[in-house]
Amino acid sequence: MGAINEIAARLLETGEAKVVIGYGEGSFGSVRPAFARNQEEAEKLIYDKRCTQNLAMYVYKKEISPLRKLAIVANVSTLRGIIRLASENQIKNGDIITLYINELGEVIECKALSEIEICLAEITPEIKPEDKELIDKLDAMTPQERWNFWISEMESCIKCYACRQACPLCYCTQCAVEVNQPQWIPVAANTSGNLEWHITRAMHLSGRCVECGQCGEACPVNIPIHLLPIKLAEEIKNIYGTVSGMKIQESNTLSTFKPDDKENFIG
Amino acid sequence: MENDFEPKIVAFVCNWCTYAGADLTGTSRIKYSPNVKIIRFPCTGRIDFMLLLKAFSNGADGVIVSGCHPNDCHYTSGNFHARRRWVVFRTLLDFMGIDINRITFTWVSAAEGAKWAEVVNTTASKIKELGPYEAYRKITNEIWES
Amino acid sequence: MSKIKKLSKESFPLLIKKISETQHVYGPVSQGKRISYQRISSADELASDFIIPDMSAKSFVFPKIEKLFSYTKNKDGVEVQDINLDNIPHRVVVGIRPCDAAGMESLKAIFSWDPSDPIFETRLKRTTFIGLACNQADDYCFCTSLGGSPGDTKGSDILLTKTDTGDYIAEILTSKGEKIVTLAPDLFQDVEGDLQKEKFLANVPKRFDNSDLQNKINAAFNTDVFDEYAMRCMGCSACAFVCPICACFDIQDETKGSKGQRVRLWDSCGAKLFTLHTSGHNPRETQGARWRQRLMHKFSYMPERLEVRGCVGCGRCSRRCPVDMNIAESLNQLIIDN
Amino acid sequence: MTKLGFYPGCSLEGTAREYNESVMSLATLFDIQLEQVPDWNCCGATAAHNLNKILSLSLPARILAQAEKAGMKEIIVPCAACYSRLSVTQHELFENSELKKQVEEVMDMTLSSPIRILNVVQFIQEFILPHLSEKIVKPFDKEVACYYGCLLVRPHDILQFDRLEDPQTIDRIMEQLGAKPIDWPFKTECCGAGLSVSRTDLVAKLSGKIVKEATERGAKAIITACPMCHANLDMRRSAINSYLAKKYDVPVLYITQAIGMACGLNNKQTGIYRHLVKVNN
Amino acid sequence: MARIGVFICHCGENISATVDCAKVSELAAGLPGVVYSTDYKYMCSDPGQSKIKEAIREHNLTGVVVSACSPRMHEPTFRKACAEAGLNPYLCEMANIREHCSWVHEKGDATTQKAFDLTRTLVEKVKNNHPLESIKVPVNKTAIVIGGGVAGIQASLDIANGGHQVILVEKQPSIGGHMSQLSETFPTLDCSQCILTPRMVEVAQHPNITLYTCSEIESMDGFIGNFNVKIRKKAKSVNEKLCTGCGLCTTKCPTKNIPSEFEQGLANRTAIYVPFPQAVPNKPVIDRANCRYFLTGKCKVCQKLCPTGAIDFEQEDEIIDVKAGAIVLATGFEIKNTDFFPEYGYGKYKDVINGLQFERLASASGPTQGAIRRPSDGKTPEKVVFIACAGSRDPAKGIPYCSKICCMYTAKHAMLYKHKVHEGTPYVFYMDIRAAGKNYDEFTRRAIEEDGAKYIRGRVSNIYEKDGKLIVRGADTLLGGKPVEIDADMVVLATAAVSCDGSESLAQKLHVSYDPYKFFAEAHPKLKPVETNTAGIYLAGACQAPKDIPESVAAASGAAAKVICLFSNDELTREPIVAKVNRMPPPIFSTCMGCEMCISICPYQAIDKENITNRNGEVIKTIAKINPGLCQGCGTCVAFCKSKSIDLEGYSNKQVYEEVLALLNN
Repeated sequence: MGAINEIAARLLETGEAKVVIGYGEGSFGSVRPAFARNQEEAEKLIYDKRCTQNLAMYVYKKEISPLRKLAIVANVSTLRGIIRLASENQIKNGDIITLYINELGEVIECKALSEIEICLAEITPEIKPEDKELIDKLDAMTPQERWNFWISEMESCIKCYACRQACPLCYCTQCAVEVNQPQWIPVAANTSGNLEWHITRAMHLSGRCVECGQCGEACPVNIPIHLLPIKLAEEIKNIYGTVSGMKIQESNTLSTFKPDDKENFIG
Repeated sequence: MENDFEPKIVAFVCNWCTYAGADLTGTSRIKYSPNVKIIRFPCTGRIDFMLLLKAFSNGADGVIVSGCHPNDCHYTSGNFHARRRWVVFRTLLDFMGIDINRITFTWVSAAEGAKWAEVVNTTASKIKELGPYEAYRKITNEIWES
Repeated sequence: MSKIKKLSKESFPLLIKKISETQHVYGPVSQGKRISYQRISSADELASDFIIPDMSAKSFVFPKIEKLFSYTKNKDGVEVQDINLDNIPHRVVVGIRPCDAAGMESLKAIFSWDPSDPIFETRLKRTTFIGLACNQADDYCFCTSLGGSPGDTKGSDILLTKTDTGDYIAEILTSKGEKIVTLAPDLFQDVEGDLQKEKFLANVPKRFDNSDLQNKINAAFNTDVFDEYAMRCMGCSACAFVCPICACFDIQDETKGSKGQRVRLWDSCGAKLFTLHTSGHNPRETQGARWRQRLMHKFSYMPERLEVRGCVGCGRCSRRCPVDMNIAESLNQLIIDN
Repeated sequence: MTKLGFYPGCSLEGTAREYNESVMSLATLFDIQLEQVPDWNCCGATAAHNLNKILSLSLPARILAQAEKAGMKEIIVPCAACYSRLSVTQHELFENSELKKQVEEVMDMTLSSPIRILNVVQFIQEFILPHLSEKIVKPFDKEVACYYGCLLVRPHDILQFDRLEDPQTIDRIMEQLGAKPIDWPFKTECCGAGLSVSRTDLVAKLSGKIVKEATERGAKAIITACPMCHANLDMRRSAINSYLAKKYDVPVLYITQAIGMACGLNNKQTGIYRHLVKVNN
Repeated sequence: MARIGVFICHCGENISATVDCAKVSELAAGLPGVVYSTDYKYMCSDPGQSKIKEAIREHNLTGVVVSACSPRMHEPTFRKACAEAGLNPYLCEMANIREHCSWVHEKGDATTQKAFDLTRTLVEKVKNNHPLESIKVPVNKTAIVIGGGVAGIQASLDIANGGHQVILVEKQPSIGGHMSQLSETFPTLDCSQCILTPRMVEVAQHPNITLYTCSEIESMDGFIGNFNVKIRKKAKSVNEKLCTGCGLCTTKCPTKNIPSEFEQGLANRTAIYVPFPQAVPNKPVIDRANCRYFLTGKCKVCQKLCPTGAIDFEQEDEIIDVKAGAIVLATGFEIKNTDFFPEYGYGKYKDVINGLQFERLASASGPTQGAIRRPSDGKTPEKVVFIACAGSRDPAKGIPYCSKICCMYTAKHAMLYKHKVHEGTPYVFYMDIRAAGKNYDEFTRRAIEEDGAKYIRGRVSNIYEKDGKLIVRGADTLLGGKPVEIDADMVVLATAAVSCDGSESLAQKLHVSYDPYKFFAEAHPKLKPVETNTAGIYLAGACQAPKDIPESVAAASGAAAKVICLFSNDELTREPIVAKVNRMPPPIFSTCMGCEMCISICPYQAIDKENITNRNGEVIKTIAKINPGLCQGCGTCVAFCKSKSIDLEGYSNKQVYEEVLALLNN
């Protein structure tokens, strides 16, 4: 029995958590999100290299959040998701026990959100090399080539909203895309509507995205949709020096400003 | 053909600086291209980026966004927030290959009637040169043509 | 009554070429990481060596956006323009998987059920499916558990089975299939004796026993078996949209100035909004209830009303699920528990 | 042994040979190896930027590029004019990428990142001062007028030399040698600079004021760090004296010479035997 | 179903010369929802307005679009007309077909088409307008005046004399400000204290004025008519109620060598002190930073001496909560000290002084009883150099603006010097003489012509000391830049007037904007010179920009008039163009998720949290709430809100969206 199972079992037994959100064996050698509500389920939790999914979105999911206190098995991206959710008041100190598994495989039990911040202070977040490569490739293209690339991707989008559902920060009860007075974004999954949806999503994540790439992972038609918020996160890091999901009291980049902010295009 | 093209350009402007500046252009009888039509907002901070998308998906060939110069905002900081919003939005549009040359961001104060005329004329002639925004029209019209 | 012919590997591209002279031809095309049914002009464009396209073939008869009629608003009211069915194109789909083709039967049952849907009917009538039997499968495939097979002819107008030489066994199944043959009769060779089609098919093991599935699933309605699913399912619509049969739709008006059109769009029972009332009440309150609806609809309500199941075992929903909601596993569990 | 890049420039091989000698002797004494920038060229001095902007930037830029090529992280530039040109050029080029591109094209070399350019005062502060007290054998026990001139301290935005109008650094160094720096107002007064050759009469007037003021305020030596200042105050002393109609014999020392003297170096090593105004040890 | 009326104005020929108004009217009549459309020569005239009123009644209109001039011109006119006809004024919109169309385009179809496009756009907007009621907020008729210099005194007295309560907050132990330090004032040379001290006393005695000295603003919230302000009243260590102001304590204080702030360091004071003899209130305070008891724990001499037992070493800072309807900012200015000038010796020469120090030297109540003696050795200076523009108008020093008062007071200084030292020579280095003002130029001419001040147009490059003299080196630009050297005995720098230390943080506390030099920003440089962008907060005096006494007093009276005007109503009526967070039935309550990012984006701190509770009082949800009293309707939060949970009346999402669509789709 690994440390994660022991801790989960203890938290459930003492009643410190009603449910432990973690990973379990999935279909055919994959892993899936798993929920331990009792000793038996706690024994089935796993943690290994395959556990890259960001589970933070389960924290506010309607079927789970009433069970708070929760415990959650966390990798770095889950940690950042939780911190960002705390920044936006979606979770409070004491709502959640975070079981962070560090690079050495040690389980660090964070009961207070500040303890997560301490864990994150050790980490310099970096985007995946393959994402960086694709972003660089796109940056090197002409605008026309980029347009062709993205339009061909947008044509494939079926507006299933897996990207939104998988995102740790898309917690709105009513998403902007669901607003129909006015109907900002068409319901139909046509190309321009899809484009508007993905631009809106990326904009709404700007300054907030924790760069987990979960939206791209979730896409059933393999659109690299995570590149949009990640590209913005990188740019925001470069321009404003802010990184989301590292500290609770972080500046909200798009809802704050400095009078001497730079730009080079406003005439 | 080039000369026949009359672009559709929407200007999103704030009430206190650019709208007033455009009023001054009128009072000063400075002529400019009729291709640009103004929609009035209280502040650049009010201008939702989604409106720019709606403009393009409804056939605009170009867009102007204009408000008070930094430090001159009637509401003290709406334009500062807008500035960050446009920095990010423009980065995103460029990354997606949307033609950012079709969006003019500018500050025009209530005193800059002549500047408004110049902004309009420069934008109009630039968009005329770029031609109709066919690429965007193609994706918005697909649903109407089939 | 089917006829069996042989189509050599050299003849296959010629056949595609011949058909595309008069009709639009579609087939699985690879585009980056994605494989989808796309318009092709030659056989070279077809993807090879894959299990199944990412999206099912249902969009040929039930596209993600279907215009139902258009209208113009004027000062006095609204003027409606009906859709012209003549504009619906004749199409040939090459390389459709047997499960996708079998799904057409279920779709037909849905759209032809009182009243019959003329747009769907016309699309189906004008589409010829040249199926390709599966010579490979993965763990997610479970057509055999639901009475299908990698070489199932259901729904196809012609079914091709690729042999070890690369030549194809061609089963001409319908009059639409016959029409294809008449386009290039020389390409199809007559055959003698049993070509042992089964030899070239993939092995798809049975995952569960489907006998009495409907009753067993009904019995599970009020059990807590769905609790874990309620937690795990994140409520996107990926499963429904990739499914060859899911046919729930939304009706919307798209407007542009004074013009407008009413469109039919894919929808999904997995989405919270699907059943949300204006009042804020949602009769399917939890994700568990929605997942249950998905299973019930496919394996209980559809058999009850339409005498077809809503699932052909293609496994797409499970492959594409971001949180590994495995439908076969779920069915299996229901069968064991009940 | 500390190894540092070194750019002497023309003065240190000509009229200011004694400056070079004192710098080199100090380096040896403090176990520092000064390595010349390979194939160095003219810094453009005070003339080039009046005539041709690109040339005036390209000349120093080439020196910087050569230093960078040789892997130097910092260069010591004792001549204040050279120091000024190199620093200003580096600042301008790294502020203005357009200009940088233009200059790189002219010299057919590139500059990747700024290097540290140290004047003699900074060099002393960083490499000499930490070990100075142990080396002093004969404290420089005299009133001195520290004279900074213009090139070390201006433009202030770029060079950031301590206090613009009343600089202090050399005074503080001289204090460490045991000297008593006088408070005087002409620390950055104009010496006449390049007019030395064309309008010696003006230099006599301008430098004369400096020599007179220093003497009247009790200075026994004027301490400088610029070959140009030194030339005007020392070499033009006869012109000064005839203009002022009085014999002023206050000697002018490079700061490196003053340190050398305090550390017991001989006249040959400090180069003071070359001065026109005699130095009494 | 919408019933819209469209009214196209010819504006004489201003519009009709290039726009075919009849055609626009005809096209508008064909728009869905438009039930009445007409054109008329002057829509804003009485008959024009009557047409609108008649149409509203006759056609039962639900919305009105007037296509005419800029709404910035006539929107109130037409809204009023609509209201008179019984239509909610906010159901009236204007399309600007004059400034934005007829005046800027040539006559032709394109211009007429544009006029119609603009009209159509506003028709679609007005279909989505809602009837709105103006917002009423009560007015608390107490004003807070921050700063007790001449501007603050004037504003306080004016408001108090108007019958309203005033709370005057002064940072220093006494009111009076810089004016109380001045010797005589230009251009009349009347004694500054003689004219100021009666006003100071009036403040102290006024029944409507409450004075807090040694006090600063701790925090402020609320909005016009309803400010809540916390004032920190610093411990004076003297019980004001017991103290009779006899001054005995100050005579025996053992710490006597503290440079006096009032005397600009030219004289010393004790640790328990009254800043100057005419101080108001005239009661001492203990300067704890210098008091021996507070430094060493021993002394208490003053306590032993005090006949009333007023000395209270235990006294603590007091936080006073006050409510007010208006705030007047009158925090004044400061001047740069001589150490700001490296070229003039970094402040190290004792005889290089600033203008305020000279005022003290020249003042009859000053350290020298009005005799001009230089600080270093007390000698009477024979040559005095006055340098105008010391720091001012010098972008390299970061002060590009003109300090405005220096030309005049430098002339006054030269004059006062000459009056007191007849044999002395005043030199004045200047850039330009700016003497615009009543009797101002005459005054400077008098200084030059009658009192013989030697004016040299040029800058001073540096100053150094030699043999007890200050060598001032400069250039005379009127003599072709000829170098000038003057061996002066004293130099007076007319140093730049700058904003007060702490004005930035005060502005942030009050949510008032400020310029790059930290002077408070007026709402409009021409038309709203005493208002700030925060409603209910006004500016008086030099906290807005350098000002002389008459200007400061005028601004103060202006600000007071604004306050009295505000206080003349029991309620304030505000435009209902404010943002709102949506509310809906349970279980959703609101689509607001309470991320609170709008709180940081609001320029007015108008957004707060609101807890939604169930019947048991448990919090179910926390959402944003916008205070309509504070909201100014900029809409920045609306555009930012991700879930579209905030909307802005008058510029709602639906309205602007329909405008964009209508503008582009014809």
